[in-house]
Amino acid sequence: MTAVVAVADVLAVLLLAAGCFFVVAGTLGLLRFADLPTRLHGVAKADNLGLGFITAGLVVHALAHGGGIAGGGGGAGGIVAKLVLVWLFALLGTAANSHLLAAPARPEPGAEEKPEREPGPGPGPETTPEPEAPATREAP
Amino acid sequence: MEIALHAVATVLLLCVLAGLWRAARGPSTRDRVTAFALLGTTGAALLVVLATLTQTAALRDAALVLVALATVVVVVVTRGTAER
Amino acid sequence: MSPASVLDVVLAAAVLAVALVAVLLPSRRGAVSAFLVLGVVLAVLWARLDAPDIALAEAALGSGVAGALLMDTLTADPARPGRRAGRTAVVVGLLAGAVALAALTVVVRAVPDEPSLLPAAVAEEIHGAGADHAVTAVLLNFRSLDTLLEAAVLVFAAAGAGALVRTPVRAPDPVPAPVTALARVLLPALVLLGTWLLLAGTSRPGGAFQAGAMFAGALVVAFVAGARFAASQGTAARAWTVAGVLAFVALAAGTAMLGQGWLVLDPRWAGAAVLTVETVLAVSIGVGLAQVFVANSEARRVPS
Amino acid sequence: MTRLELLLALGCAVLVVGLVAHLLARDLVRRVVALNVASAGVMIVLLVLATRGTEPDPVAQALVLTGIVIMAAITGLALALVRRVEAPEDEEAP
Repeated sequence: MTAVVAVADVLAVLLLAAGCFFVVAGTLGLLRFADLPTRLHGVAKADNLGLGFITAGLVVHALAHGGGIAGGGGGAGGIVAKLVLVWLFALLGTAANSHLLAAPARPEPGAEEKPEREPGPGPGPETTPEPEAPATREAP
Repeated sequence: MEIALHAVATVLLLCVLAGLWRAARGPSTRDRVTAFALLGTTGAALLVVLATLTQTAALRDAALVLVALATVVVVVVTRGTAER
Repeated sequence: MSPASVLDVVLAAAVLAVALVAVLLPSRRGAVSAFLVLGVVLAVLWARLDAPDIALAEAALGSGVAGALLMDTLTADPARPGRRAGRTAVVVGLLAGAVALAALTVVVRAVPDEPSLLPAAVAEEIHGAGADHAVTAVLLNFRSLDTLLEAAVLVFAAAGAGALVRTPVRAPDPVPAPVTALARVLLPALVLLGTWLLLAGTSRPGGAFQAGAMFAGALVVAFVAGARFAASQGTAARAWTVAGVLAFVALAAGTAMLGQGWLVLDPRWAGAAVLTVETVLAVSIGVGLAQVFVANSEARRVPS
Repeated sequence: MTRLELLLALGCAVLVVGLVAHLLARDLVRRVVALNVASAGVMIVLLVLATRGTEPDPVAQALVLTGIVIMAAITGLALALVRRVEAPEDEEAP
């Protein structure tokens, strides 16, 4: 029994680490990409994948421990259901958000900042490939 | 395990702080809202991690609420400016 | 008290940094965006402070409803470029802030370190209070007068915002197809989530306020998607806005007539009374906040 | 430095930051934001004080909960006022 829990713990930590990696990648994409569509692309894909991995890690943890750090098994069903629900909501929301945000915009009334003014001293192409990897792996 | 969850929470918090940079910097409102959409997802991840860490089931509800209402905010912001 | 952990220190630094950015950014858009980030960070802080109720409310109201309200302001015409504060004002303001911070620190440090006696008192009285969850019991039984007045403030805000609308409701903006599709999913989901929070509130974190925020979110989505019922500022909406206060007053009058005193609930039917008032209050808060949003949104379309 | 002291100091700092910014800002929306920041500071202080015992203090938490709802409603009212102030002058005005 303890061996199973230990294996589950290792698996959960691995999944959480993968989740962290993808969330960090998404955040880097948000910070470093050159314009709005590419940023959206990084955020929508990498970040949701990250949330999915973190959710999966917590699901494994809940199945092994039953909710808490120290608790025994049992009572994990509700936790798993809600974690999955969080992820599904995030997927739904991101799909709609990305579409709405990426739709060609009329010039905003009185945008006080010019959209042409791009931040980021570094050139785009060097940073582009990194969050590209999660993006391509996301589609199963 | 507890240490791992703490570490994950700290990393996610740093990601939220990084998102602040984009939200503050812009340049367009859409960029800011993109940052907020990211923070909704990251914040939800943070809350579910904390829910497991502190064994508080209600924080998973909070994550659900955050994700759902972040979507509402985006819908509100983009209305009237998006072409069909 | 335990020493501060790494997560706590990072969290404290994050809250302070986001708060500073939110007030220091010169542009309106930046300030509002940073404030939304503050809502997310605060929800995490409340979670760390053993206050899941507040984390729920912050996620729902702080970054949800208030975020939608503030963000919606940005779609209005920009402000006329105002004058900046003069140098003297800034210096005086910073000095005053330093003095205030010093005074506050002295005052807060003088607060005794012992825990207050209130949690024990609540734990003693909670049987028969009508709700097993302590915060809900406080809100709807022990300190229900506060909640009554809070509902009254909401009515005041909704009426005030509604009174500022100058134009009748015009034909809505064209709604993009994805918004309609999203609303079809999001609306029932939000209502379901709100109902769950409402029912859960008697035994665990959740309750009328969080549920009300969910209902408000649902109404805002319906409004943005062009639903006629959500855009109404008619009699029904106003009636629902004041319903929370009315339910409370009716309960108070009832208990007074039964001879127990204002808002003193009998343990035999306290549970039913609390749940009834909570339900009305949740719908009332939802409609009231949505009314505030609709009023703001209509003000946006004042023709120039 | 204990967690209590750290977070109490944080609450005081956020409150003062919000108040000073509220007084100094000229832009009306930024003023509303600053007021919200100040209220967050008050909430931090209250909730940190609520964690002194083994059980969190439900009375303080209920107070903060009420405060959050009121802040949201009043923010909406304030923003409606801002829009009214900044709206183009209406014709029927004398």
